Amino acid sequence: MASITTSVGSFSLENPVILASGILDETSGSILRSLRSGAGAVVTKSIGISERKGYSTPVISEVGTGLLNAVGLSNPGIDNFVEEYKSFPEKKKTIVSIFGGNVEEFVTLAGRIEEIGFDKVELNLSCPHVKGVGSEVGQDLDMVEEIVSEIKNRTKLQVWAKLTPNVTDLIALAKASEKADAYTLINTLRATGVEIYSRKFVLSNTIGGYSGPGIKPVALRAVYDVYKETGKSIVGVGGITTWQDAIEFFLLGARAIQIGTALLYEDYSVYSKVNQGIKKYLDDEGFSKLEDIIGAMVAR
Amino acid sequence: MASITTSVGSFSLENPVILASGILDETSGSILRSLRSGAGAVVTKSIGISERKGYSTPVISEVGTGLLNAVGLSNPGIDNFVEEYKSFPEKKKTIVSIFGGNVEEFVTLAGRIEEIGFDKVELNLSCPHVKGVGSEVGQDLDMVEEIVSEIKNRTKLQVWAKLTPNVTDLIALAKASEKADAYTLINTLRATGVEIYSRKFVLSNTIGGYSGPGIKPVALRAVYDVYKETGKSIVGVGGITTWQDAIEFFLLGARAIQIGTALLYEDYSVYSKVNQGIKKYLDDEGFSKLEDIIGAMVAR
Amino acid sequence: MNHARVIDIVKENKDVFTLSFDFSIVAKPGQFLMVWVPGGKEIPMSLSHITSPPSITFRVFGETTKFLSGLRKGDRMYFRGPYGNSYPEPSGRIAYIAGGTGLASVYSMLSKYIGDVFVGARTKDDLFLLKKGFKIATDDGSAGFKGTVIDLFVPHVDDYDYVFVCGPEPMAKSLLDKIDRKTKTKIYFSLERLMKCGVGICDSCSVNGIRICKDGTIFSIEEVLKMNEFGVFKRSESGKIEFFAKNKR
Amino acid sequence: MNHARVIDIVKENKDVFTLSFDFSIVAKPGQFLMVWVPGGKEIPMSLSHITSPPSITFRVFGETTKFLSGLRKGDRMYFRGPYGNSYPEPSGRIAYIAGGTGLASVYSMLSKYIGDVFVGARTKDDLFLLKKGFKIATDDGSAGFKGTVIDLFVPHVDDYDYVFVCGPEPMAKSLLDKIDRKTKTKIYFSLERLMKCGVGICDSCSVNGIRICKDGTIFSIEEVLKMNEFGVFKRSESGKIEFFAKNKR
Ligand SMILES: Cc1cc2nc3c(=O)[nH]c(=O)nc-3n(C[C@H](O)[C@H](O)[C@H](O)COP(=O)(O)OP(=O)(O)OC[C@H]3O[C@@H](n4cnc5c(N)ncnc54)[C@H](O)[C@@H]3O)c2cc1C
Ligand SMILES: Cc1cc2nc3c(=O)[nH]c(=O)nc-3n(C[C@H](O)[C@H](O)[C@H](O)COP(=O)(O)OP(=O)(O)OC[C@H]3O[C@@H](n4cnc5c(N)ncnc54)[C@H](O)[C@@H]3O)c2cc1C
Ligand SMILES: Cc1cc2nc3c(=O)[nH]c(=O)nc-3n(C[C@H](O)[C@H](O)[C@H](O)COP(=O)(O)O)c2cc1C
Ligand SMILES: Cc1cc2nc3c(=O)[nH]c(=O)nc-3n(C[C@H](O)[C@H](O)[C@H](O)COP(=O)(O)O)c2cc1C
Ligand code: FES
Ligand code: FES
Repeated sequence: MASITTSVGSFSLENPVILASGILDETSGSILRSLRSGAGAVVTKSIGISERKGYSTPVISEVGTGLLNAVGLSNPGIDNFVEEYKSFPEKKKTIVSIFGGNVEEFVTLAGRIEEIGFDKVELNLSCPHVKGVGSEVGQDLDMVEEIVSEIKNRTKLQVWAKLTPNVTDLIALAKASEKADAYTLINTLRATGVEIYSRKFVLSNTIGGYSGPGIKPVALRAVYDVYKETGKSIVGVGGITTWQDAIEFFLLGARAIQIGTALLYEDYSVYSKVNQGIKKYLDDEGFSKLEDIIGAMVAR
Repeated sequence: MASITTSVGSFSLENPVILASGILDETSGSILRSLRSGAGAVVTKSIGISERKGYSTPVISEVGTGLLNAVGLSNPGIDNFVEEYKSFPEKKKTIVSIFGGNVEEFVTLAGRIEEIGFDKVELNLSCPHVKGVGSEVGQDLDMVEEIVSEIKNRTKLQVWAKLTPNVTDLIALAKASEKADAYTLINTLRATGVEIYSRKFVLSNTIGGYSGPGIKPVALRAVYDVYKETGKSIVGVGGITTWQDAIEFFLLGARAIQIGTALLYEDYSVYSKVNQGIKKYLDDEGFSKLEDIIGAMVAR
Repeated sequence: MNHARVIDIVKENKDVFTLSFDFSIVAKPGQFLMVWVPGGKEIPMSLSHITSPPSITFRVFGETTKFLSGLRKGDRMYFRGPYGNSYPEPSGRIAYIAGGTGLASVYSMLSKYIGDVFVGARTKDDLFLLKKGFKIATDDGSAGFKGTVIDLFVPHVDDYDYVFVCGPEPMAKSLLDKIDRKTKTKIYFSLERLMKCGVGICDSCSVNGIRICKDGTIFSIEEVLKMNEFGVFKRSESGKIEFFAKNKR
Repeated sequence: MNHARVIDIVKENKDVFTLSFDFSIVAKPGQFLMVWVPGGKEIPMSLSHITSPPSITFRVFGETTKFLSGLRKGDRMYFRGPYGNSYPEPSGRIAYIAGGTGLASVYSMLSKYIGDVFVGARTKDDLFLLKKGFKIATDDGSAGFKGTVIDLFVPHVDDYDYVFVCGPEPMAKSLLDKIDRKTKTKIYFSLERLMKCGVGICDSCSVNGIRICKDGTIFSIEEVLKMNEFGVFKRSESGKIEFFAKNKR
């Protein structure tokens, strides 16, 4: 059978299927469950400096082509996170997602998680529905550059920069964060939804992030654009539900993929289904390892 | 029965369902067929200064959540267009879509179509897959502003500015084109698609525009954002397939809607289906006219 | 998002209401809805009847349940679901143990599977949906047994083949603590936690990696015993751990 | 996008090939595929057999058909479809009139509905898929009747109840011009135009607002007669009007 190990920066993974930030990764118990169910790694829900309740319900709404969400970066704050995760057994397979409103917050958060033994961080530069953080920070090229460099300078963490697709010039953003060890592409698209009989928005926050199958064509394009331009390690995310979807991302340059909304459709079996499918594809198509198809469609 | 007449700028429509640019509107025969099938108006395929063959096939590819296309602005050029349309009988119900690489081209095209008796133009500032025109022009705030003002100054045409959603700041773009009589929101999302057994792109041009149900949440958000900020006439487009979809756009401020990809799913019956549904909704919900629900969900 | 018309709303006691609505729902006993108040919140709510017309039974607790209590015949009511698994099919002698609005959930079983119903409430005035033969416990003794419904029930556990429990987590925990764990009686719990999504993706309801909304809400006693967080701490809306009063470590 | 494996590829004459492939297709006679050469173009191609295994029969014309002619057993072949309507079910005496590769399209009818086949080609060497009894016309007279297949057929029109025609637009136009329009014979045409999408949305194949790909490809003579653009002009890839040589206004 073909090998499906991969690497992202200096991180080696047994398999390329990673749980995306924000879906079933708030509690340590659920993170362990994903790893036991076959995820190659897990990204935590994004953690900030202080506790946030997030938006009131409804925080999600299913649409025919995916999911709208505005959870609102609910998180217990870094102190409580450290308390819950300081003796967490699977730190090497866990990438901690952090968000902040400025360089200092990002650096503080990164320092705190390094202290308790994590070695990888994903920078949420892209949540599209919370004021003052996420994509609002993630659109500011200077700030993005400084956040990434400062964390690289001041910690030994592997840094994944998760970029927003809601921009005119994704390449400029990728270049601003080029000191990162990898790019995670993409976060959700800014979107909204309407209920026509009550004439109200389906999310309490009005605006939310759109994920699931409907965003895959945009995510593929983002991975292609950035891989073609930079050749760097990319973690592909956005609408991946089946192993076929995963293969598409690998062919365009992703070295690993993340799965979020598909948990809604496939539940915890999604990891093994996708991994089995990838193996079978590689075998059937005569490839001995995943590496052989990564970026295969992109002339660089 | 509730009235479904509407107006966009000074243009009065018998019904609010318009054929979007680029779908079954290259030939005059097909435009007439849409009008006879119940479209309130029709936008032509985008016309440029010179003849363009467009990209070679494949120019479309169906995905589960919509359609990818890179037709490549194939068009016979303005001279041939004028030849075919100079004695076209339905000029008042036809909005001519034009694209160009600079202010002068836009102004020339606008002048030519005004000369032969059209009175409305839609500016394609947003096609995402052709170099030097479409969204490449449409992202340049100064150029957008100049194109719109020059056409307004030099012609009597009603101008609809069709904006690209593939930008960081749609509001800035809307403000740059505020001299337009209406905004058309949105054009397709930049996207791509992969065939995993041949390991080739599904479009000959690699990058294409994504339309259909999968882009509706993004289109709704764009309409909401721009309507809330500007209060201007908006023509909503993006993923509208059913009358329910249309109602969502009206509630967020669209005064009319355009339908493109839905022709693939519903064929020419889409106009009457959507119009009937809108009427029934208005009746059932106790509204006497479409106007009553336009923008009803947006506090301004 | 589904919507239905309210058929009837009945005031069961000072603050508990049963709202029936016009919708041909396909639900199993023990399932719940996410009920939405347009412009307001969305909350989890058990179906108290799953036969036509379906209904929910709720205590006015905060703004959302208050709003629901004000709905009138013909008004629209919005929900998604039903969600969650369901009570397993019982046989032999059956007992239902309900604390507070937990009665709503087990009520969906009663029309199909007759059994003894043990109901607990703070006072007589908090009781609702009572039927002849229900065994009652109140904290203040204003009706029935004085004490908790668990204390009332525990001595009788071996009289039953199947027991279904729904009520606040501390009540369920107290049953776990007081019961002889070697009993042959099959005991199932319908659990409640803060639920934001209801469909198993937000993690707000998870206990030891088990999602109450999707893996549950109904679990066997063996499953619950494996959850070492159960009855010990819950999560606030931020995901922060909050210990139950008596179990603070 | 579907893909199949090539079962066999047969050279029918100097430049015509029949490619059969392994796919359980559900198609009606007269339907076509959009055949894709990965990395290259996608072209419309009639199914010459719709029974298992399905096949296409094509003349090497440009780069795409050239590529297809080079496929070998076991190679992958990509397509979408089948698309288009189909020939109506005939009864009585049937004639098929095929010009050039138009024979591929009517061939899908032959196994089910026996009839007289009139085939036209430039020369003897351009003929393919011939069977005993086919009535042949060649422009140069190198085989059969010297002249067009239309001239060969027209005198016999009243001998038939159903006639199915597939070939280049000028050929079909010539039939329209030469036939007695009062004939009781039911005549159907399978039309060909430049096709970019094949599914009825790009407008590149439209004639008087009728899409050959989706409203057709098969039309009755009455429908064709209503198309006043038919046989007069076609559209280039840009959408520009290009008059057929003889009909320039
Ligand atoms: C699976 C399930 C079934 C339920 N069934 C019933 C029922 O049949 N009848 C009934 O009266 N109550 C039931 N509840 C409890 C009910 O959801 C809460 O009482 C309700 O959310 C209170 O909302 P409120 O807006 O009136 O109060 P507020 O105080 O305004 O708001 C409470 C907020 O916190 C959350 N919340 C508060 N309490 C709970 C809780 N116990 N569980 C989950 N979320 C909570 C809600 O999401 C809500 O947003 C059930 C809870 C769950 C989890
Ligand atoms: C419905 C339909 C069914 C057809 N069935 C057959 C068949 O069974 N056998 C066969 O040999 N030929 C058939 N043709 C014609 C065939 O599609 C062209 O011969 C083929 O496209 C030539 O492609 P090429 O790349 O080899 O030539 P090139 O010259 O490289 O390219 C021709 C290009 O123009 C277009 N094109 C050229 N000619 C035609 C045409 N006549 N119709 C539509 N598009 C064209 C194609 O889209 C292609 O992109 C059919 C055409 C249509 C519309
Ligand atoms: C409910 C939900 C919550 C999310 N929360 C976060 C988050 O906290 N941080 C983050 O970086 N991305 C978050 N995301 C985005 C996902 O990580 C992912 O980028 C996006 O959903 C696209 O992937 P998918 O289509 O596989 O879901 C969230 C997505 C969803 C659906
Ligand atoms: C095949 C195709 C061709 C298109 N061509 C044009 C065009 O020439 N000019 C333009 O402004 N928009 C063009 N569009 C975009 C549509 O007008 C519309 O904005 C978009 O498809 C979203 O609407 P829909 O989801 O209803 O299709 C095209 C879309 C498709 C699918
Ligand atoms: S409520 Fe979201 S996972 Fe259970
Ligand atoms: S080929 Fe596109 S409409 Fe016929």
